[in-house]
Amino acid sequence: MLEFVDTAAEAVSRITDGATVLIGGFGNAGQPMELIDALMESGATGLTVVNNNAGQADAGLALLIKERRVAKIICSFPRQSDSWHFDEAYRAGEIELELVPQGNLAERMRAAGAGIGGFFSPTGYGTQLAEGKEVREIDGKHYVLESPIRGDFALIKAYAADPYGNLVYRKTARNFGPVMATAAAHTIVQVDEVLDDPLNPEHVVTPGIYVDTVVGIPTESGVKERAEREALAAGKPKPCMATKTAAELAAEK
Amino acid sequence: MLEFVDTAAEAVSRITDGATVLIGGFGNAGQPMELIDALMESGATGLTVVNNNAGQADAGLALLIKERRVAKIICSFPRQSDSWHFDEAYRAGEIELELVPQGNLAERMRAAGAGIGGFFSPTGYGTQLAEGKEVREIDGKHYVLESPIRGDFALIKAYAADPYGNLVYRKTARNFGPVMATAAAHTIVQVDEVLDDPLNPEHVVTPGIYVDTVVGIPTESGVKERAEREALAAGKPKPCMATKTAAELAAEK
Amino acid sequence: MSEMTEQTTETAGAQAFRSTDAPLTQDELARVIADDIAPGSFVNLGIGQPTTVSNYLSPEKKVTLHTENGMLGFGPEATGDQVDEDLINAGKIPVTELPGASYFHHADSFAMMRGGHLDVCVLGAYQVSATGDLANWSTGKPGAIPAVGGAMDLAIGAKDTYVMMDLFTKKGDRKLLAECTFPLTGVGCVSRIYSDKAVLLLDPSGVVTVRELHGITFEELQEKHPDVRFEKAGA
Amino acid sequence: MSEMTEQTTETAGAQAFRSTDAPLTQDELARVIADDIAPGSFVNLGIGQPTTVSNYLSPEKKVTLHTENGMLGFGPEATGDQVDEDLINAGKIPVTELPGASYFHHADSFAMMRGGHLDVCVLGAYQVSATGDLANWSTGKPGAIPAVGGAMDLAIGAKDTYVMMDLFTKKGDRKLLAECTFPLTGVGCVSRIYSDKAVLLLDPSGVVTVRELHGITFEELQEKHPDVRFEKAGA
Repeated sequence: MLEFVDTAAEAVSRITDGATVLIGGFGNAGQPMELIDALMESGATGLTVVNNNAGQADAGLALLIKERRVAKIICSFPRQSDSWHFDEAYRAGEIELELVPQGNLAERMRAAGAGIGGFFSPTGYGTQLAEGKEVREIDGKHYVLESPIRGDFALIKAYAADPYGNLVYRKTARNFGPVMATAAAHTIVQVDEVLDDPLNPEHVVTPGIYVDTVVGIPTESGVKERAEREALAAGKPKPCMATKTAAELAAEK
Repeated sequence: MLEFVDTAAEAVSRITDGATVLIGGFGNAGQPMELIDALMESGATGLTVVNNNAGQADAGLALLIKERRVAKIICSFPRQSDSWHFDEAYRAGEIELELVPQGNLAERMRAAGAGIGGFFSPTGYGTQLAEGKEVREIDGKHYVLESPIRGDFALIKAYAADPYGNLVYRKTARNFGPVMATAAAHTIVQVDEVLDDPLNPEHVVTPGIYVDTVVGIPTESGVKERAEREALAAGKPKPCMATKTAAELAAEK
Repeated sequence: MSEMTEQTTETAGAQAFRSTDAPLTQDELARVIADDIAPGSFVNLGIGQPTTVSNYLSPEKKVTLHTENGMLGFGPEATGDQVDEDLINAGKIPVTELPGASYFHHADSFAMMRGGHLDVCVLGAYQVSATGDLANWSTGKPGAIPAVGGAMDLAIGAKDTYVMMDLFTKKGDRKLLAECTFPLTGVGCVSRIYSDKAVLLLDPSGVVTVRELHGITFEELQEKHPDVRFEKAGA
Repeated sequence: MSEMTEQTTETAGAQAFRSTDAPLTQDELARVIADDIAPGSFVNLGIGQPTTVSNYLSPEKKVTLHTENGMLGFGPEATGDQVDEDLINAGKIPVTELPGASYFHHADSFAMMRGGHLDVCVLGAYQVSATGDLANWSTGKPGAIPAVGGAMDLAIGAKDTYVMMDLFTKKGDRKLLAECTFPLTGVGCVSRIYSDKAVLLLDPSGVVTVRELHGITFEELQEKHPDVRFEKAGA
């Protein structure tokens, strides 16, 4: 049953030890930072986390890893210049890593959400990451059999939710959110705006059927969105529009 | 290279004998009727057609079948009260039929567009339609291996195209269009509106990368869309909105 | 959504056995099914008789209807100015839009179904087996033109698949069998049969739990289905 | 889109052998690649050096850039008020939006790539084999933390995968080999190497067609790569 809650703490309160948690975001875009912080506060441990990365600097997922609350991480790119907490846990053998090419990561969650038992992906064929996996040649091309990744929970950030739980996202912050929402048994969403009116049915990106818990938490995304709407209302271009192409800018230099 | 053409005849002129043509639509919604008529006029024959149905009454796909221009049809529901041309061709052994459950049909085209070599679907397991196909038990559930369906061409109807070939659809006329656009080597689209300005990037359903040929052809969809916009501009609800639920209507009777 | 729904369904399923003297009318049957659908559920109602269930889903229950041609949240059949060729249900009948609706393409729509996101799907049937096999797409008649549509996807997609049918054909033939004789739509997919004469809970074991009987006694039911083992609910 | 692109690519590929005395600068190399990209192409430029190719894609060419984190049609790096945390490229750098852009989710974005819809992908490399194997995600150093990101998806996704690199490491080691010694990113996926010293067309046969040489002679190239068979383009 769809629920709207008031705090991030309430939103993550069902997450228990040992749960598999899909966490959205690519870089800061679409990262449900306040939900991750609440998960940290909740004390849940022994988690399996699915995220594109393995935490950065001293915040969010990195802190969960620092505190050894993540038993296993499934991700595409754990090693970053500021992934020191993961690096340390990994080198100490205190976190299990399943490294998955980014597109397979997305498609494996999509398969879970779509009821697909497995699929043949060309990505990773002939590489270390396909070792031990079933391979098959189909119409002269080589594929690796990949399995679904399901979550007990998904923590995602969308831009807005309507009263029916329908979601829209903002720019490249959309990234993993819509896929993770379909792949988890219980999807928890933080949004900048909780709307009073239904979204335009043509514009809904994640239908409410995939959404269980919604919490409104204003972030920088809302600030940028309002600036964009103001600009448009004033007949000006959106602030994020390029004024010139890279080639034009390079030519000027 | 994206091209905008003036007539349906031009739009379908590349389609040659023996081509596999994905044709959108579910019922009349999203059916690219004018493109199908142009394909009829073009004389192309020996076609493999992928469509949810196998033509209705004496129009569109039914006429292509009547004229024996379709060598094979891949569809989920050929038998309808007014599918007499298909019925006759089928009984005469003059058309090959590959019957595919509707969801597998959509997913097989999605696989083609997404570079997936094959996938395990639970749909159809243990039925006649899975006979001869590889089956597998995964985590206690039974699946059938399904293969991608690719098109040489897709003929679809969208509602509007912007100058970059980005498409939006209208209500349930969206159906197979977005999937077929990804699954064909060359996608031909008829739209009610060819826009001068770019679509809102958040609202694009089919990005222009999937679109090759666009032709503007006004249909009833445009009439309905304009009526809807007028209603909204006048502060009225969209004409298609329900005023009551089925239960409320039933209670009144 | 799963927890709440499953719990409520359990409760409904655990109702003790009851019986009445007369078979249910189609409307009464639709109401029984509607009453068993938990508030907030997402439901797909098959073409034909199952559609009538929507007449008994009170707005307060906030049940959302899915149509596999790409929509959640459709309303009753469209009339007059509401009719829009671009807004139809899976039966190709013009319908209306309710607040909170959303549109999506066919692959997303069937992914929603196949992925088990719908709580309930109500379908008609030619035959159902005691272990929940469903036959509703073909009578296997030689020479008939086959057509399956979304039947096989619907059968296996929802968390619960209910069959709505008469318990016997007009000729008096059984539709609940130890094994289906018509070509299957899905294996072990039906969890309940809602029929004019009986509400039956199915299980992979093949033991059929009888929740309700209407115009038929337990003994008559058993006698008509000698190869099926029945048990009264709550017994 | 395929016909036009492939044809133009063919033409570019069929250029007769040419050579100059000095190696190409990075900017010159970026320009060579940009010139080979057909008008109207959809292109993914890998993180780092490949990004500089965009500096030479003239607006008239209408090349659309794809970033795998879910966008087509992004513009140059954002500055000042343009910066928006929600609008970044795969390198996590804030970028801008160009008219005609579209956003989509990660599964759709990688489906676009894996499905072969992008015309060209330009990537960096540690090593490339004569048959087009690519090694660009790991040097296989023991104890290093592995990280692959979208590298393997990018390598096999586009119609053409170009590698942009120096022909030799700073230490003078070869990067074009008969077989890669570093862990592979993809098998037989690279169709061209654009390097400071040579533009090379690869083929499953393992025979490397030399289109351009800059600051190295054909004989020197052959001598440095005794286990690779080279042929001059158009010869």
